[in-house]
Amino acid sequence: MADAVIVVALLAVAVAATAAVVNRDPARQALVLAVLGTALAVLFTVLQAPDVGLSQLAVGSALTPLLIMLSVRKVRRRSAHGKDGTQ
Amino acid sequence: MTPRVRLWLVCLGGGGLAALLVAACLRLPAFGGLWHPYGDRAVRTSLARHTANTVASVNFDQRAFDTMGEMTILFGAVLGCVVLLRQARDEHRDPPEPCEVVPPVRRYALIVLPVALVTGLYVIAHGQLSPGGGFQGGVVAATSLHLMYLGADYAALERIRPVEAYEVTDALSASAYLLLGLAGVLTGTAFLANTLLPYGTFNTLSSGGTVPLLNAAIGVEVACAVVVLLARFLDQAVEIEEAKGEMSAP
Amino acid sequence: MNGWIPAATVVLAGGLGTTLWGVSTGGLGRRVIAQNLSTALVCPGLLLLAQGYGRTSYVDLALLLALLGPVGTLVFARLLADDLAEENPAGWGPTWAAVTVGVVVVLVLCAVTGPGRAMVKLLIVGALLIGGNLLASRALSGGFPGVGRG
Amino acid sequence: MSSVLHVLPYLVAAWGFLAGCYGLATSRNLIHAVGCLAGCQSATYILLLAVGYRDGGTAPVFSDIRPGSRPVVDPVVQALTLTDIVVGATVTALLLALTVQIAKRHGTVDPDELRELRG
Amino acid sequence: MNPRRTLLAVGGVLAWWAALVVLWLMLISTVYTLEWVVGAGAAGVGALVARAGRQAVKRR
Repeated sequence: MADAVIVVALLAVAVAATAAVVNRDPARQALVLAVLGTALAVLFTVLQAPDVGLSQLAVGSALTPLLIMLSVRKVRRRSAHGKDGTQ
Repeated sequence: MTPRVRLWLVCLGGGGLAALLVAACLRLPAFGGLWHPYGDRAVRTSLARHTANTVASVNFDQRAFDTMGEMTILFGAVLGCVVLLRQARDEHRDPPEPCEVVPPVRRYALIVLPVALVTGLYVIAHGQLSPGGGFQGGVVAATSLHLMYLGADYAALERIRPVEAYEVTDALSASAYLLLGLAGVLTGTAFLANTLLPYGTFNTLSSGGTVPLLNAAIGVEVACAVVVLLARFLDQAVEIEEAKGEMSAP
Repeated sequence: MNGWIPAATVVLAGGLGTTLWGVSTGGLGRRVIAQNLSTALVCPGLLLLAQGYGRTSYVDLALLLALLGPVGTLVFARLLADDLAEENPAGWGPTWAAVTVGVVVVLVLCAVTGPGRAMVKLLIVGALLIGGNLLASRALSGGFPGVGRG
Repeated sequence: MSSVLHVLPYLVAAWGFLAGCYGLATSRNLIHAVGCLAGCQSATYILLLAVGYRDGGTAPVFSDIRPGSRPVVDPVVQALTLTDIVVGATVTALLLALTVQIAKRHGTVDPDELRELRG
Repeated sequence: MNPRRTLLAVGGVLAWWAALVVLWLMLISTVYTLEWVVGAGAAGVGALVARAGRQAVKRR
């Protein structure tokens, strides 16, 4: 029965990784990456690596989404300005 | 190369790689096996040096030189970001308008900010005892400061976060790690050897010799590095405008 | 073999399954709600795992998730405020369901732990989790009305 | 069940790596490509931790259990992985900084358009 | 700054400090002197940041 939780976590990570690739819009991908980070943290916990799980939670839940969303915002604003400038 | 040809190439290469990977997976030692020679040795050494968290012992004692390499990558990556995201000559700073946030969100941010900061410090301080350590706690502490941006606005964050101080502290804590290593050489053993301090009582904050000190140095370094990194991204995303955009900006 | 790990398996399978489905399909508003619920459902799972493995130090994982998960949702609520403005996703039904799961798990674990500092730690995790989640839901349904470019 | 479990973690790692590679190669947006690379990275974490797992083991952290009372999993791979997660995040940040710079200089983040720009 | 406001500010910081020390004591597993010292220091940093955050939000 202890193996069942490992299988669940592994399958969740596999599905989340696939979804992160399939969602092509960066903002939506960032949302999937946040859930992938949480799923990875669960997997690391069931593989008895709480240190690694903490590391993944610290990075994956807030830091990576913030970095990606700030880049998305900058790029979007840049292209919006670029269009205005050429018109 | 057209996208179509490229897709075929990717499928071909990916298929070959997949076949090789599956073949390799089938020959790997079965998952959950009982034979871990390095792990057993690491656990023995860690217990001999009174470090309760074996992972911290591996990071900051048995493979401390490796961690120095990781720290250098971290430092270099942050330096690269600072250089890449600096304000260019054709850009100017445009202070953002103050932003409206509903009161519950602001209250939440103001309450959780110190709680998250203290939790981050707890994770750093107990790195050699319970799960955690400088890498994890540093990120938590740095993230907590950015609640000011989420709960108020960028100007409020800038008031509690002087970036220059964090840049200096980043460099200082990185050098502190090196100096602790050199102290080992000066006392007659080896670089980063854990012989400087007594090993202390098992499972207390002062146990493990130099492990808590190296751990704290990494914690401060990671926290400052993340703050500096996010400061550059926030500057670019929120404040820095391009000269071309001036005409369209109100 | 104890019953905590099967319980954790059920909570995690249900939580990760529904949130993965929600976060990878549908409109932006629904995806952000699903991301918020992933915190609310995984955190009780982690608490149950800590109890099942008999390791009190694993509670730190749930503590960190309860602290930082809502912060991640606030990041999305803040930086996607313009896109979410017309949708105003609330999703109070699923949110309250997730909160109920969290409350039940925390209370059961408190009853098993018995009075002491470990119980207070569990209560802190529960308070941070539930407060954070309700607040993140509030922020999603129009928490940043005046974010033009701030 | 158990014979499947003996290779499943390695197969999930391989799947995650290949899916990330596919996303990298077919991406039309550099930010999306950086996200796919992060997926590839997480595959390496799974592989490392799967190698170090021991059936019935617990974490090699002795703050709340007596040393030697329970079998423990391999701490060496955990140490490798945990530093890599934080350092990997800063490397992701470096790549995102490059993307922002490309967007500024060329006005696009689509790799195909960038190739056309160069001629 | 008049004495009344100074007193209020000091009181606010002290209240935060006490609350954060209690939080620290709840997080740790065993209590001993060094733990008190480190916890008090960390809570002090947290209390000062809490005060700075409040000021930063007010002054806009």
